[in-house]
Amino acid sequence: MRLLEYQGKTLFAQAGIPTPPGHVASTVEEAVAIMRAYPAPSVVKAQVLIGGRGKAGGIKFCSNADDVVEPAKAILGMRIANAQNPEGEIAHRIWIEQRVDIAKELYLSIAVDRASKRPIIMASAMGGMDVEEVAEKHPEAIARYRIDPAMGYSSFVGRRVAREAKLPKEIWNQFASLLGKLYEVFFSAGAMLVEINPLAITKDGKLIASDAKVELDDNGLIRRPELASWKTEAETDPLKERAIKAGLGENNYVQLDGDVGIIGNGAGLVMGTLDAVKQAGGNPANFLDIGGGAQAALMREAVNIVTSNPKVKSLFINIFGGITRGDEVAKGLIQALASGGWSKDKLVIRLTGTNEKEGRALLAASGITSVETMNEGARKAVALAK
Amino acid sequence: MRLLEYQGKTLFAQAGIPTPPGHVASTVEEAVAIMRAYPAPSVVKAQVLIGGRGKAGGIKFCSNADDVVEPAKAILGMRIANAQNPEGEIAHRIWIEQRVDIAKELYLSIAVDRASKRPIIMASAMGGMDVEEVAEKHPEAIARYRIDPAMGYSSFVGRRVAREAKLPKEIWNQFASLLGKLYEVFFSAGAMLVEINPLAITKDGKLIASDAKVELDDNGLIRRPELASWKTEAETDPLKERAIKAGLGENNYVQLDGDVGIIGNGAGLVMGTLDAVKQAGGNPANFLDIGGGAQAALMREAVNIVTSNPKVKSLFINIFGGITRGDEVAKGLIQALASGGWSKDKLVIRLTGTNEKEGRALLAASGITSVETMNEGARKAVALAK
Amino acid sequence: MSIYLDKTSKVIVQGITGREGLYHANRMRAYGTDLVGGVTPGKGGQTVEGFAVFDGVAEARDKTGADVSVIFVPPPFAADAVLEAADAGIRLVICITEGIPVHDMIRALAVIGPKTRVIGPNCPGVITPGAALAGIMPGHVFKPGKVGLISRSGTATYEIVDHLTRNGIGQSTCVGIGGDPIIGTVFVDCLEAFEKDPGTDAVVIVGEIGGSDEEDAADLIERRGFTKPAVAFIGGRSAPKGKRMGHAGAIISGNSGTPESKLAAFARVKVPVADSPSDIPSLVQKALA
Amino acid sequence: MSIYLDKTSKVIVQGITGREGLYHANRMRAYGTDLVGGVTPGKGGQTVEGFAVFDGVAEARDKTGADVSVIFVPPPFAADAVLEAADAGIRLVICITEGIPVHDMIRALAVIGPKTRVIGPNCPGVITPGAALAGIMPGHVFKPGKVGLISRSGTATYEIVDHLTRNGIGQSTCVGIGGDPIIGTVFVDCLEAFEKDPGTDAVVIVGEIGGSDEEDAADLIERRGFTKPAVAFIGGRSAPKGKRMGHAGAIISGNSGTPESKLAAFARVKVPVADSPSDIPSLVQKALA
Repeated sequence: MRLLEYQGKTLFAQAGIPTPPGHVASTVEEAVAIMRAYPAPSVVKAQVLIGGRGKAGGIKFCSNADDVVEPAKAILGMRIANAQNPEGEIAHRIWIEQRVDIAKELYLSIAVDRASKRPIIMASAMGGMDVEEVAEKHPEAIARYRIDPAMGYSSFVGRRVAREAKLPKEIWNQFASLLGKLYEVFFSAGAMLVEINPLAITKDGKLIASDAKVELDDNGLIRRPELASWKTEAETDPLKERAIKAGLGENNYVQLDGDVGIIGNGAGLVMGTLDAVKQAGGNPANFLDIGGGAQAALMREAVNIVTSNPKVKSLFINIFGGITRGDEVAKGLIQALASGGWSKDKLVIRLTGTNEKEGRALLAASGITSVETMNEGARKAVALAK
Repeated sequence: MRLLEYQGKTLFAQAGIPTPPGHVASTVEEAVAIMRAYPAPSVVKAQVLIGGRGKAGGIKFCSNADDVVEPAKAILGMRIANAQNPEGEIAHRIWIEQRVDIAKELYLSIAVDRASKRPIIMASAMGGMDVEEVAEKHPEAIARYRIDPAMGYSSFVGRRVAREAKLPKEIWNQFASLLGKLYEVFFSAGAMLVEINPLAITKDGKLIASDAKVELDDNGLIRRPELASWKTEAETDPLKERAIKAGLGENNYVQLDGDVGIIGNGAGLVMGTLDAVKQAGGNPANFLDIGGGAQAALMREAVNIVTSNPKVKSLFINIFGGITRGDEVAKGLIQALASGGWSKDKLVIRLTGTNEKEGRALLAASGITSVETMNEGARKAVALAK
Repeated sequence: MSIYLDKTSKVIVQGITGREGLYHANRMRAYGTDLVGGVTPGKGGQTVEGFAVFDGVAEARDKTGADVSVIFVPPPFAADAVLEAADAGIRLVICITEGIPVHDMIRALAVIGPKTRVIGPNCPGVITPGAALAGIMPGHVFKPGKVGLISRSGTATYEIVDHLTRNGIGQSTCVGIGGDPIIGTVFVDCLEAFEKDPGTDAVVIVGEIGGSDEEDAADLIERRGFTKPAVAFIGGRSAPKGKRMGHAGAIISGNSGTPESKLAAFARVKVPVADSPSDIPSLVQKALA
Repeated sequence: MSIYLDKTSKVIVQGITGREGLYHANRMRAYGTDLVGGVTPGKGGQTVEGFAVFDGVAEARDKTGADVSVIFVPPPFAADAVLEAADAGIRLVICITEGIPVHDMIRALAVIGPKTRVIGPNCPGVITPGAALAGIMPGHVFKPGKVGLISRSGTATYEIVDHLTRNGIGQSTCVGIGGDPIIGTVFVDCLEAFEKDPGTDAVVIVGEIGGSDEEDAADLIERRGFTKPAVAFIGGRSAPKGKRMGHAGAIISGNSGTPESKLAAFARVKVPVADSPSDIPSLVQKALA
């Protein structure tokens, strides 16, 4: 789960990390009221998860209640897109914060480093730029430190990172203290990433978090349930919500761009099925993993979820039964077809493993033949979608 | 620094450990006001650090504003003594707390275990008794667990301790949760010991901390400065306070019972000096370590502090100069004698090490001869005190 | 021969009185695993379907000699269960639970010493075909033999093993290391164990997008830490960037975790990568030839 | 020969620009220690009284090859300094600072690995007479020789060493382990090191009331982990219960840390205990005879 800038800054401020004073608005009237209450040179920033909002016109300036109207009108409801996500995201909220006189921009983040199984701190004196670009062009400009979680944060770490990132000496102590607070946010919020880019040094030599990018671990929300309610439009998806309601996990349904609907049991098998469809020249419409041991009711709902995506032209069900029983899968599928939501002519099923005979018999009674292998099924499903 | 029961219970309650509702009073009027506000069967407990207050009459009962007057009058100002401390301690405060219906009494503590360098948890189903006595007579009744501080508390520890201490199964989960909170208090307050004895199981099956014994690490108070202000009469000592004001540490002055005043440099040497005086048949009046590198002013104040103890009949100064310079010691001593607080006839000094010649020359000019060895000095000082 | 698990392993189940725990305990016992009991705090002393229940792992270990534990405990309590098993001196801790907070695992793994190997979480467990099953794998698919298998995925494993078995290729040990971003045992650990196992002639590595576990495995092969023939498969090659594919760990973030990087790493060390699970048997046969 | 410290040791001082740090750095250099520089964050690049100052320990180690650090950092920051030294791979970390919170040390020592030995805190350091001094001991009292010394106290050590030296008994290495309740290195560690040191023929153990370090040393001797002659002294034998005698660790609490227990332990393993520091030389001579 990713947080909007203002949500991230709220977490930062709670932990004592300096952030510019600001307020969130979702209407022009709210924006005017905010500027009336806090009349100061301010920045109006689109609250979206997508990158590149600056280039897209999602950041504007104002200095009083009158001249906030134009920027607020322009940004609220704006669709912001980038190369990776051409469909983009609508800005439903703006964050109005007081402008800061910036002398220099730094970069600072903490992320989960999978290989070392530790949090990794990254810092650079080259802030305000895309960090992956900096990492590629100036690898020496980025200091990295992997923290022993058993030790936790100790201030020598901040001083060491500051020195190795060639940050100005005058701010080392401030930096070490801020980094300690950021580590606190990282751990207590169960974050996969906390990033401040830019971390600004103001003209009077103070550090302040000019931006906030926070990605939380979905599984960690059981420890911070109040944060789960911060989920925003960009993070939700009606079909995914329906899958969750049906009892599936956060990652069991993923919407994709293609036209071949896919259902399978087990993440690895479903991924393999997607790949097989792609190799057969098709495009998967989704990823749907019914998990282990699914009953007929869940299978039925899975079929309904996938086929309610209007882009879906054919459906490929790929089951390798371990705990999952073939007869339950067959029952659920037959129920879904009976309710009229989908036609068996646009369906390919491969059913093997536990209770495969019982399942196939049920299917045969409904006039459905199961294919033998995943590759065969993929080819047929792709052909049906043409 | 040791905390009174009500202070310990305040820390417990802040951490979410169940404690009986109660209030502290230092006058009878306050006690009456408390009982008027909270009229319920209550216990009135003397707030002293010394053990055995129950036997000494420091715990009484009442149930309304009228009948709190007698117990409050009796306990406030009462001197409570025991075998180890016959002089005892005056109860300046009482703690009035609502009575709890107790079904069973347990024991629970966390202490710093020096040998393993870890916190050690001790628990027993034999609560309400002196734990050292239980440990001696029923060693198998006490469960012990040394926690890896890098891991911190995890609830399996509580369940394991509960099982091994043979606590009733019904309260295991409550116990594991309470122990987690107690560990939090232990670490966040920088405690050497947190003890709940008895930890009561009420008749309706709830755990509640009936008593609280907390000893804080004096050095740890820099992390919790607000707790330093909780220091009470029993923990303070005017001469020790004066030593601290002079720039010495918390442990540099210790008041003892004898009549030979002692000053030295370095804890080990001063301890050795005390032992030598004792072996020579004398009784040390104090322990005073001027530390390393003391200047004349500190030495002068040290002499004034030790000799302002009316029991002191002779003074033994034992200096083995490393960083400490003999001439500074001599100067300070001569200044103190000049101000008339002490006579050189009741003084023995041994001065060796750095700048011993310069120091001895200064002493000789004031008519003072330094002895050669610690043992010789001890014998002379003991003789002077007769 | 095998790694991690064999006929002598004494296995307990943490969470044995839960629905999942009890179901799989029965399946493991039916497979022939020496399942010596289980743990559910507060229910010690009971017997469920013939399994002795203990209140804690230390007690279970003392009374049964257990050296392997399989964990079926709900996510909020699972890291505590892993720590309990390690604290009790259990040698091999297999955590099946899916959905454990990442930071819980980071902290637990940081303090667990070298005497305990943690596998998972969010994994199907370990099977040494014909000897013992410690996990949730469908035992009937497997067949004893000399090919080791390591996988980040459960069902992809069954699919691949099914192809192996149907082609007469048996397995020494199959380890499901789990689909989470932070896991106790990675490919490199298993390869080092297979390298030393005389019962393993070749290894199948079943990877997927996300992280750099496959790249690390290739590095190990490059520096000759693993010298036996290996064959690989990589799931999720068609997945778009930034989308989490079922497994919490299967995600391409920025330039990291891409299939291209993994394919390039295996190509560098001449490990053939199958396009489809059905291609694995012929690649294994070629590698062993 | 010696333990922990010798002529080849390269020593830095953490907190070198502080009053204490600079004073003792000069004394160590004057004694002949290879003092290669010091650390004060933010003051890197300066030179004070001929000592190169670095911003951090990692940098100092990289540029000087330092393997020993002596810490003179104020109590609130001292545990951080210890962790920094360990993190930078310093082999021997000697923490002189008095007054460090006990819990700071508990946490630091729990995460420092076996590659780093921490001595102290609240200790006078280590001296290998004639070779190197890493600490605050008065070097002129010591004399090279073959008797090792381990002590929980500074000035008691000087008193005892003075008697040894005046009686012609030189020392291999003297280690001041510190007077706090939680310290990095205890008697047992030093005894194990002295056991292996061919340059040490006998050891003087200077203990005091509080804790069970002396009892643990006696246990080591009993199970033959230390086999050379040993002589002991115990300070604070006249102290009343419950009073902390100068050192935070010198306290008898309840039945623990009493002189009686320590005397009994040494008696059991036939280690003679001197009544007075002045008796030590003759006991050593007798033990070596």
